[in-house]
Parts: sequence; structure tokens; C-alpha cells
Amino acid sequence: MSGKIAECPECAANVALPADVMEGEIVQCPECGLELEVLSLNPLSLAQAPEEEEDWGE
Amino acid sequence: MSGKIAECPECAANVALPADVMEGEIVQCPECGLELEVLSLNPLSLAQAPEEEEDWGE
Amino acid sequence: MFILKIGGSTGINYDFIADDIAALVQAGEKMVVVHGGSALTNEVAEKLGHPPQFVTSVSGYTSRRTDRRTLEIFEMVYCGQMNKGLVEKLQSRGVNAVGLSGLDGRLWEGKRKAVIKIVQNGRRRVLRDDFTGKVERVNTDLLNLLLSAGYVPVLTPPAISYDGEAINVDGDRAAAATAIALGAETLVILSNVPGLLEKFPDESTLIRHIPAQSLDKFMAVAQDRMKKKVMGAQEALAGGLTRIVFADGRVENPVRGALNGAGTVIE
Amino acid sequence: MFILKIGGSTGINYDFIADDIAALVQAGEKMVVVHGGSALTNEVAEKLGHPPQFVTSVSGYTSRRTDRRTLEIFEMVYCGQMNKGLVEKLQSRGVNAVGLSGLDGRLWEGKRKAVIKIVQNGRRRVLRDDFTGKVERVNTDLLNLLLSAGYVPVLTPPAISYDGEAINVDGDRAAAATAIALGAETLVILSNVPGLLEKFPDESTLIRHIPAQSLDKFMAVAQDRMKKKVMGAQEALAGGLTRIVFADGRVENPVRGALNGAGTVIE
Repeated sequence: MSGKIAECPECAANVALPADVMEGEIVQCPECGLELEVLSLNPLSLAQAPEEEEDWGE
Repeated sequence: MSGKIAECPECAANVALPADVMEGEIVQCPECGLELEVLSLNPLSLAQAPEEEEDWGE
Repeated sequence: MFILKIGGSTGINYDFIADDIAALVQAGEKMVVVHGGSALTNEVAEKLGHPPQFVTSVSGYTSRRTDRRTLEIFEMVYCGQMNKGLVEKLQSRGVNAVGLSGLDGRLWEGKRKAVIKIVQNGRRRVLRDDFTGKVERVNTDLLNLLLSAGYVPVLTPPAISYDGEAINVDGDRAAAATAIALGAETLVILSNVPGLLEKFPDESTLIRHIPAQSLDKFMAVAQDRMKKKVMGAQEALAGGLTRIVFADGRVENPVRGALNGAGTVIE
Repeated sequence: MFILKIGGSTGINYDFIADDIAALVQAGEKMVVVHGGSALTNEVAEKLGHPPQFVTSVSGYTSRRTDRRTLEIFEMVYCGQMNKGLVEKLQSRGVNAVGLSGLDGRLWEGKRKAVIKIVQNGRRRVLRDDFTGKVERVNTDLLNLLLSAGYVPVLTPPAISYDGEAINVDGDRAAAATAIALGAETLVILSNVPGLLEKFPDESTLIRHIPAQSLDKFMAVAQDRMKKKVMGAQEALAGGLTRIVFADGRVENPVRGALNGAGTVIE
């Protein structure tokens, strides 16, 4: 996957993104395991993914 | 106008209809002057046209 | 208490109107809103492959050909997108709006014109499957029930025939009938023109004031859609209203502007 | 007093249902009707060039992707054609129906899910412009105001968020919330299947009776849309209802049939 590389906002590790990464996509940091959301593509910016307000099941 | 010929339900006179006569069309009997409505095309049937419930203007 | 009719033609700014209604309601003003949706209905009907048809009656009035399919599209736009879009804009501004059509609770009841005589390219025809009519009775109990509980009714065609069928009615005349039934003094009609224009579409020829008793003379000046509005005004005056204002629905503070005399004031 | 939920899937016979409601109302029965419109919404969205999209949440539930344009189409079908079509059918049978959406008078209020995490062909994504949520508060004052004045409320999504935005909500769960808020004992849910089927779509595997306390075990049996209905039933039971019936909306006397136990009775 010759995708883009982003930096994990938590532990600054390199996070490989799929070539056709989509805005809003959720990826996981390979180092600290944090769930990250691709906030925007240009400029490429990541942030911790929000908790799902899971109200379907509970 | 090589249209159809119908009979006036009031005075039995011949009423010439346009070739492309439409259902619901209003025609006038050439003899007695009555306003007639083409109720149906096949079978061809005419009847006195209803009064317009004119409520737009009054 | 006044009645506000909001037109459905392109160019009307529903946010300006909603802002103004919110300010008036906060100031304690009671009102009933009536709205249209003709422009959007034409668009959607086109896209759904049932393009709008307009028919002209033998006495020269144009109205929307309303067969059963048109009525469904009409309801989708008037009662769906327009009505709930306006209710949403009002609710998000703190106005506790309740959207209703004339069908609901038999709010607007009247005779369905079972027979319509139309003229099309010179040939006259009788239409029997048209669902149009006129509002003859208004369920003021339901309106007062909602008003006294603090709600702002937002009303839309269709109305209902005495046999319980949905019928397309003219919004301006339905607004006039509602104003009369509720004993309101003022009817404000917002559209995409500043008011009655002497020489349409020249907006500088705005007629600012018309004495009620000479309104008939201005019928000739009114262009097609405006003809219906003037007829609505005539009926409203005959029914006891004292003040009708045709005003511009594209500008800021359109409602308060109209209440303060901006537009064509008939009194 | 009971709540009748009418599904929006193809095959449901609205004339049979309207006949049955009229008979029950004439016999003095009080009820609130809730209806859906999913099948028709898909059709109209397709024709308007905004085909429906369904998204599956990370925890496996499918729901309609509801961006702003979808919401407008949703309102056109649910609040326009479906709601007013049902009100018309009821009015023409002598039932004084009043059609309302959850927006009107803030009838159904709840939190908008500002963030949704979905899975699409294996990839997870956050959606922020989705207008969906859950009904958390019901305006029972408005409902009781109408019921005591002799009207039959006919309710439809959308609901309204606490910020006054229209939000798409699941009709079955909104019906359950309404039943709880009004203190009704019974909720009847009509759809295009005879009830909960052990082996969908084999209609001979109808489960006739489920003791309330063991409903959870049947969640596994329920196929996609029916999953939501079972969740609605769970919430209704937890909220104090004593009887929920899933019944067939395609047959004659579907409502009275369900009240007399035809379908899947949960009690």
C-alpha cells in the first residue's frame, strides 16, 4: 500500500494510511493502539476518534 | 374536417366533432345551441355539459 | 392576532421570515402562519416525471391541474419539505410551531369542484378528475386549542372536501378564510415582489396604499398570480378584516416591515 | 388506549387498516397511530437522483444514511404523501385524524447522534453530517390535548433534537416511547409479515407467543428490520407496557386481529 504516512497525535508514531484514505476514516495507531480519525486530507490531520454514542443496543 | 358526427341528445340534430375530439370536450349543437360534453369516445356519447360551478370570481 | 401568508415562489427568504416571527412571538404576538410551495412543487413534479400542468378556466383563471398523482406530489412538497422545513426553522429559534395541513382535524373544509371547464389551445373541455376546491369552513376550535396552549400553527394546503378527499386550494384565499374565521384584523401576504405593482415587473411602480373600498379597481392591474392575492384580499375585507398588506418576502424583517406599512397596504 | 404502529414496507394494505381503525374508534376506542414510509422513501429518493444509502454501525445495526438532502426527501414521503394519505383515508371514514411529525410542538424530542461510526466494505469511518437520533421525550400534553378533544393523532418521524434540528428516528422505537409516555398498556406493530418468524421468510414458522421475560432470547431469531422491532418491544416492556403484538398489516381486520392475539403476542 503506497499510501500516505501520518503522525499519531498521541505517541508521534508513523501511521500508514490506505492509498484511497477517506475523510473521517478510522485507523489505529500501530504503536499505542489509539483509535484515530482522519479529520481532513489536506492538510492531513488526525485526532483521537470519538467514542461511539452507542445507543442502539444498550 | 373529416371528423365524426354525433347526434344531439336534445334535438337529435347532427353535431360535427373535430377529428381529434377529446373525451370531455365541450361542443355546441348547431341547431339548438345546447352546450354538449363528449362523455365517451367509444361508444361515442354526448350529454348536456354541466354548469361550471364558477366560484373563482363570484 | 394576525395571519401571515408566506408565498412559495422562488426568492423568498425563509430565514429572514423565521427570525422575524421569532422576535414577534417573543414579544407576545399571537399569529397563525400559512405557507405555499408552488415553485418547489413544479421542480419536484418535473423530476418525478409528472410535469406540472396549468389549466385556464373558461372564465380565465389559471390553476394547477390537480389529478391524483399531482396531489400526492403536492402533499410531498407542501406538507413535507415546506411545512416541516418551516417548522424546523421556527423550532430552532425557540418558536413552538405545529405544522398542519387543511386535512388535519378537517382544519380547512370546503366543496370540491367536481367539474371544471377549461380552455386549452382554443378548445373547451370538462375535467372530472380534478381535486381542487375552495375553503368554506375553518376549524377554529382546533386553532384556538393550539393557540391557547402556546403553539404557533403553521398551515398548508391541501384542504379537505365534505366527502373527506384532499383538495388543492389557493393558499392566499385559505389564509383570508382563516383570518375571517378567527376574527383577526390583519392579513400579511409575503411574496417575491415588494407588493402590488402598477406596471409589473417594474418594482419602482409599487402602489403604497389602496383604500379598501376601491380595491376592485386594482384587479385589472394585478398579473396572474397576483390576481388570486387581490381576490383573497377582497374576500378578507368582505369578511371583516380591516388591514391587508402585500409585502416583500425577500428582505430582512419582512413581517415587522409589513406590519409597519412597508409594501401595499389595503385598509 | 393503545398505540398502533403501521410499517412502511411494501405490501401493507392501508385501506384494511383504515377500515379497522374506523370501526375501533366508532366503538369508543382511544388510540395513537404511528407510521413509517421506508419503501416509498427509497423509490422517491431513487427518482430524485439521491439514491438511498444504508450504513451499518460498528456494532452491526443498519440504518438509513440521513444527510440533509435525504432528510428533505424523508420528510416529503413520511410527512407528505404517507402521513396525509393516511389522514385522508381516516377522515373519509369519519375518523377525525390529525397528522403530526415529531418536529411539531416538539412532540418527539431526543439527542442527535452527532457522531456515527460506520463500517463500509471493511473500512471504518466517522460520519458527522448524519441527522439521526433516538426519542427520549414525548410531548404528552399535546397528545392528551388532542385526544381529549376527540382527535386521533397520526404521528410520523422525523423527531427533533434538543437544538431544534430534524432527526431521523426509528418508528418502532418512537412508537414504544410514545406508548410508555402515555401509559398505554398495548403496542401493536403491523408490518408485511405475520409476526416474528422462527425461520424467516417461512411464514409457517410464526412464533405465536413469547413470555415477556424471555424476549431477549428471540433477538437472535429476528432478521435485520425485525431486530429494531424486537428492541422497540424490549424498551416498551422495560417502560411498563404489558402487551406487544407483532401482526400482519396485509390482511383484513389487521388491528382487531392483533388485539385478539393474531400474530406474535409478547406479554
